[in-house]
Amino acid sequence: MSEPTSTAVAAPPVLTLTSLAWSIGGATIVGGVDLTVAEGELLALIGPNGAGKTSLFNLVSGVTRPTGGTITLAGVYVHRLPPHRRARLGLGRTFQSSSVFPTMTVAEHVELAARAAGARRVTGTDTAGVLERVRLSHRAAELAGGLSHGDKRKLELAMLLAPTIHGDGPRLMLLDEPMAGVAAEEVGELTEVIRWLHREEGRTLLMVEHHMDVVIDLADRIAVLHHGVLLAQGDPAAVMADPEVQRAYLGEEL
Amino acid sequence: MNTLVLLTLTGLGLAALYFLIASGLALIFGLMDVLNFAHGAFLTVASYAAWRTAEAVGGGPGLLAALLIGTLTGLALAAVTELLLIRRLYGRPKEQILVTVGLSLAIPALVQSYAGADSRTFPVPDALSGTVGVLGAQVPVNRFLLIGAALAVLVGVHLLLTRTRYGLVVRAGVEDRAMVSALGVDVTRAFTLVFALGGALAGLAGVLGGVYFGSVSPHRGTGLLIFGFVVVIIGGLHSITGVAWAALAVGLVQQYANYYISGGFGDIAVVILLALVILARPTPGREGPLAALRRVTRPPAPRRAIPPGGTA
Amino acid sequence: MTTTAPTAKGPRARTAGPAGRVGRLGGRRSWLVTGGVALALLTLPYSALDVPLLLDGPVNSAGSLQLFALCLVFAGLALSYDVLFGRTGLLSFGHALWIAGGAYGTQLAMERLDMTLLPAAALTLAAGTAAACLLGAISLLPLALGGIGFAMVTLAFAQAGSIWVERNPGGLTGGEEGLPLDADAVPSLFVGIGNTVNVYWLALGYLALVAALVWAVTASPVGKVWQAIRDNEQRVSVLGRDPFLHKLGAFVLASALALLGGVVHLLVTSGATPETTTAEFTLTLLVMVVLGGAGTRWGPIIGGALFIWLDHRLTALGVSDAVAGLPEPLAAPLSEPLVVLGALFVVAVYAAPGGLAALGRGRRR
Amino acid sequence: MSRSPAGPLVTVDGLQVEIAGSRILQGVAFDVPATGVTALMGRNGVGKTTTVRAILGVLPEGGLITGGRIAFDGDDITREAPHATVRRGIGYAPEDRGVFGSLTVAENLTLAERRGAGRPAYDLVHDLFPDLRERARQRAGTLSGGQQQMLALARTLLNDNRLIVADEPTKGLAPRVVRQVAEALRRAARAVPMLLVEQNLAVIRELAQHAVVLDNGRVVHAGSAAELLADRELTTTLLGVGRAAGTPRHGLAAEEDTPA
Amino acid sequence: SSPGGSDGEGEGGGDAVTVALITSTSGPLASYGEQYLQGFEAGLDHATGGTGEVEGVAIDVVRSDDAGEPSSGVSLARQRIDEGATIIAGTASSGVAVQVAPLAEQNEVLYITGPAATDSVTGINDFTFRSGRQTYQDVVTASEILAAGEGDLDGARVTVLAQDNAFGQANVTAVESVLTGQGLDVASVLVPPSATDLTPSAAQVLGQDPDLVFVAWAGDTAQTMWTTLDQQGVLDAATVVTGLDIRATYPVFGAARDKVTLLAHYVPGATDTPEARAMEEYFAEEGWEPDLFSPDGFTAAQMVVEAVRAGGAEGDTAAMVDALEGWSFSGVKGEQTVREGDHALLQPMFEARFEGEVPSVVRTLDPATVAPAEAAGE
Ligand SMILES: Nc1ncnc2c1ncn2[C@@H]1O[C@H](COP(=O)(O)OP(=O)(O)OP(=O)(O)O)[C@@H](O)[C@H]1O
Ligand SMILES: Nc1ncnc2c1ncn2[C@@H]1O[C@H](COP(=O)(O)OP(=O)(O)OP(=O)(O)O)[C@@H](O)[C@H]1O
Ligand SMILES: [Mg+2]
Ligand SMILES: [Mg+2]
Repeated sequence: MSEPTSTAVAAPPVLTLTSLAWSIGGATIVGGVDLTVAEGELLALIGPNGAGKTSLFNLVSGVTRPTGGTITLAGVYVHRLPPHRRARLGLGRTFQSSSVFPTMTVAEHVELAARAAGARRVTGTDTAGVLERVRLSHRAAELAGGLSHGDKRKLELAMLLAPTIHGDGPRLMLLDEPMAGVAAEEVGELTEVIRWLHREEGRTLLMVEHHMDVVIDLADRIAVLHHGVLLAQGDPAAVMADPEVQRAYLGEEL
Repeated sequence: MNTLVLLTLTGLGLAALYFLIASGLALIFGLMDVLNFAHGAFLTVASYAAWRTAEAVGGGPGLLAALLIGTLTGLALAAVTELLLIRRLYGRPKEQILVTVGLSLAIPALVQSYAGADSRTFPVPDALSGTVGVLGAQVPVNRFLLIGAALAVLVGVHLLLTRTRYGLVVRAGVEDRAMVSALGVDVTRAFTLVFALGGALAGLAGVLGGVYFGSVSPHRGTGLLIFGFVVVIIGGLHSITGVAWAALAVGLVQQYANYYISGGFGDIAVVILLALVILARPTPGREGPLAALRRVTRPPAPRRAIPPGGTA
Repeated sequence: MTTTAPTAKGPRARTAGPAGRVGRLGGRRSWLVTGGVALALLTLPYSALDVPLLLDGPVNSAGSLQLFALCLVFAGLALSYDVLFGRTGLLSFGHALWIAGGAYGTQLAMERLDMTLLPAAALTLAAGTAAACLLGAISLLPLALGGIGFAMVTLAFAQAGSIWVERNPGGLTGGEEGLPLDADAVPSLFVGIGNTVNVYWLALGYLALVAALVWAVTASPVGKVWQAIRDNEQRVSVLGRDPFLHKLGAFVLASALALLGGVVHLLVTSGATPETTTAEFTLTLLVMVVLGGAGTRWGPIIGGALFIWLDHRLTALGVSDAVAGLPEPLAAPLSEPLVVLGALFVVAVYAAPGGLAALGRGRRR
Repeated sequence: MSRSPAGPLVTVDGLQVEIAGSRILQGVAFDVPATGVTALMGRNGVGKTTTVRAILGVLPEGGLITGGRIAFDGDDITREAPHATVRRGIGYAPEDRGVFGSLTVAENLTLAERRGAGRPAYDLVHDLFPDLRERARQRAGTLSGGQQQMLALARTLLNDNRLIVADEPTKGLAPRVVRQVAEALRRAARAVPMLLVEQNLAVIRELAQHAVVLDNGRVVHAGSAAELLADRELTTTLLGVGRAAGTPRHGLAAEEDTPA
Repeated sequence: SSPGGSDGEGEGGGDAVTVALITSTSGPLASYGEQYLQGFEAGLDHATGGTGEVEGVAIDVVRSDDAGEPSSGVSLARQRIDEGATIIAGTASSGVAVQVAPLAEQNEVLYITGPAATDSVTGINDFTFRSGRQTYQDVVTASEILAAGEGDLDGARVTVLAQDNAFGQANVTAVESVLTGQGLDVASVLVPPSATDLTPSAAQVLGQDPDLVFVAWAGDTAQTMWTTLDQQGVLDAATVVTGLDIRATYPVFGAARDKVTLLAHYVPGATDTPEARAMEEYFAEEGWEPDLFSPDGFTAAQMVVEAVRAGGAEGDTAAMVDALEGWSFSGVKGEQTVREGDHALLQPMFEARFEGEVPSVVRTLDPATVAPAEAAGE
């Protein structure tokens, strides 16, 4: 389904992790990960529950601090910078369990996200455009606290898209299970949104997702995390065929 | 030498008093996340009820009756407060705090309007009003009563939290009440019970405070509350043994500082202790504020690892 | 069982709830209200109206104007506290420190450094704001403990300040007696009963300044970030805004406004008193803010003014013959204003969740 | 166990719910039969979760049942206290998982034990989710998303229930675990009826006998699940997934090939 | 009349002077305020012969409650002055007194302070007078008592045990200035007002091995303080003197009662002047009990009447000040004089001891003996 894009190999890395590690309370959650995400690439990160995918996102975005290794974002060592500094260097992310501002309206979320990324003027048309993309325009004036679960997921995505209206938008987007809880009908639509981001806009994305058809549909490359270390990475077809991946992630013997 | 013994033993007595005040606060705050500003007011009312009882009965039996009545008064007051006021505000912690703030203003003023602004002498049985010689120091007998009561409360609360499901139910209920009831647990009853128990502890502290000070007065409870809060914070908010250690530390530090440094330094020493504990205690999963301070004072300049231009 | 045809996905007739939607600057209505209130406050000193129960004397008598001035100061102070509590979600127990700092600082500068009012106030404001930057940074760092850490550190600072003032170091602060205003250093404009109206103008000016600043900042993008921090701090940081700096900004703004309020308070009450240093004083601010409606445009203003007015009226009621005539069990509690005020407050938390401001809004809808 | 094995276990009739003054459900009516799995489907925000929460009695703040009736085994439970409803024998896994983050995994499970609902089936739970055994002393708030989902599900399987209500139980689970969970639920469903909200059509295909589709706060379809999924036209109009409905999800593709 | 509470008739008659009584009837000092107000009523009745008028000029009394808070006191004073009050009287709170006094000067009205003991209002301005005793008089009384007790004062060691607040500090300063001059060795132990356990303080006092101990204490820890001093043996090791407080505090001495010598501003029944008799009669009629601060109110009323007599219906404040300065009169406590230079009220003080439940006077010290040093004035 997916053709590996040639840019993925040639382009310089946007994100480089070297021996990235995080342990807490004696348990090693991320145990030395080396990974690069090339400019313009969509890399899917998969792995069993508890493998450390979200933890890895937290390390990259600065929500937690690594206990070892380095993170290079667009050529800058960022692993000791606070989250907001990294965001300003062009890092955007969504959260696995939707993280929104309950007392602000949906439209305000988009506006805030755009402004935080440096936009000076944000018009109603701008926000409406973004909300339309994620099929959330009919909720624009509602308070985010009252959204249904699936709608919150879409709002997360909208906040990530907001900076793209004005200015460059994030250089690297981290998506943590964007499809979890999204209605079957809209999975296809949101897949198209992500594809558009990737193909048309040429954005770099790192995505965690358990919906394998979406992953196979979209990913240039797949990396498999297991017990905090990379089990395999590379071309989707090859990775999916890897028996170890099959056993650890997809299901026992096939 | 005997000064040291005296200071230590009376310091323990003080620690016991602080613990008695803090235990109820800690129970309610630790489990229910309600910062109960009315705790001091409960204490005051209970101490007046106890004072009336002790006056009426007199002597040793009077004190026993006062202990009973005082504790029950605290219990009843808290239960009524919970049923009438707090209950409707679950899930709105700020409003809960505010209601207790309102009570903490109104109740002592109410007590004062009926009982007068001046303190009243609490009848202490002769057996408790003297001193015992310990290594040359004349230690007031009532301090031992307080220490004993504090230990009993510590054990009791500890058992409640570890041996029954109430602790678990209430802690979970604070996080997500609806979910606890969706597990088939009557969370409302557990909350009332815990709040009432906190009130009973306030009542007990009120009576024993009356014995300790030899008097009751309308603003004593609210005045002592600040030390209760300090002890609870130092103790780490969620552990009754932690609160006990904190009470011990605050009592002794205050006592020693008042004698060895100068009168009045005790309060400052406690504030310093509080600041140190808050600043030095890292929370799980996050760096401690000291580490953060270190990081802020020495910001790591973003280094360029790769020459710019390579990332166009 | 029935199978109905799927209905079209029509937009639902629903709008955002009341919270947070109202504080926006602009809007014809809100300008009208603001204008109306301003007009009323501007004409107040020219009215000789006698309002029997509500006021002790005619509206333009010194006593009434003095009371109004105090109400206005506290309206401003409550609004400054709301910058922290209602708009940024920071529960501070130490706001009183800044109010006392403004009052004591100015009085001491006049008394000890032989300054006149303006330089003394300016010096206090400058030094106080610098201190706010420092203390704010220290108090906000322990936020790893959660909001309660901030509350407790500010409490500790306020407590230290309170102890310091009470102990009267070197006879500097006057201990529990406080410091009377040094009338010689103050422009004669503000001295004497005949000039109470000028004190009123001063208080009104202060409130106008605070309201303008707070409303403007709240409506600006910074205000949105504050609101977002109140809801979900971590989310703000990954959007690219530094929550620490924004919180510090809110803290410094609130403290500076409180310092200024302290100066005005000093002039209105003709002295600096140790009550203003205590944590209980901050608690009263909290009560005012909540009574009126935290985070709303008018709430803190209404709450602050109403609380002070009630406090004074209830004290007067306590010594009135009306109360003295009641049977003792009733008269006793009524002569303690705090009983009524505390009870009223408890009732308000129920009857008007979200504050009096929300109540008015609810009725209009 | 049940009193009237013939009639439906749960009857929802004309249910109307308002949240914060706006009408979310406008007369929802359907039955949950006393056997088999009933799937509740629909787009995001149509009111699936609200329906489930109304049945349990745990509507969010500001939520109110303004009309209609809910019966469990013939008894009216419309306005019953949630804990009383649950004690009738309901195991509930909410959409947002509802795990208590400050309690440990073991404490979360202890809290879910219900007196009079048989011996807690820890063996079953630990067999299905070995992670929960290993992490018994870890605070549930630090679990990964999928692990929390497992914990939420484990709580419904711990007791002997008369009904299991699960709101998107497979959300966020790895394909392999989805397969296991589907399998476990299928086994459980032989003894206990279930009400399942689910977006994963493959899971529905696997488990559900009955299907109810909501839109805009109303039931727009109710009937056999197999028939619904087989009818391409219906799935397109109701669920908007003409093509996708027929395409099994990868995680379950393997499932269909392997004999159960 | 205003709803603030007025005892006199309305503004109807042209010849009336308004007197604003501002004192606490709520808050921590409520009892002091109550006694003051009762005394004032009795005093006014006595001084006007029951008419409430002086030479045809009616005295309108308006009462208000300052709750012990300076901000309330100040705003009430402003209000009353604006309403035309020419005399303000009252307050038990030193904080209120200190902040209201400047208003009197700014607005040229008479201010007669109540039980507030602070020395700092003595001589603060031309318009401020006192109706009670001041800290300095307490201390001089104490030193007289001590001197009488010990034959030879030279080299004796005195320790002042006081709370670390303005009241306590003022006592320490006063004791130092009075007793050091007499060749005594003065040390002090200052205790934070919030202290709960006073054992360290008692130990510190003992550690200084004093011959005499002067205790200046107020507030609800008094009971604990006396118990602790007694238990730690301070009361047996030295002569201990302290000020007598109101009736409600008599029980706080507990077992220590017989071991303490009291200096008293007033002891009910201590004197037998016509004024004391008048007060007692009036109180008996009303069912009140005379207490420590009843004389302050009585004296204030006497001063008010004298001032109104001089100032007339126009309320000529200058004439009032003139009349009061240097005025000597017989009061409840005996012969009293308003000192011309600084407006200190020279008055007798008492030494007392407990006899059973109640204190009784052992010795009366005449006004000159206990007169405070003259304040510098302006
Ligand atoms: N504070 C902690 N103490 C112990 N273990 C922890 C802690 N925090 C996280 N873990 C463990 O780290 C592992 C990684 O969690 P993470 O959320 O990164 O997983 P994930 O790959 O995102 O899984 P999922 O797909 O389920 O979301 C989990 O097993 C979790 O239990
Ligand atoms: N607390 C609330 N306040 C206001 N509106 C709410 C609240 N909770 C839910 N709603 C609204 O009720 C409607 C139904 O929500 P519900 O959660 O039941 O949808 P759902 O079908 O479960 O959707 P999803 O598949 O996204 O979980 C939504 O439009 C939502 O916006
Ligand atoms: Mg995850
Ligand atoms: Mg849902």
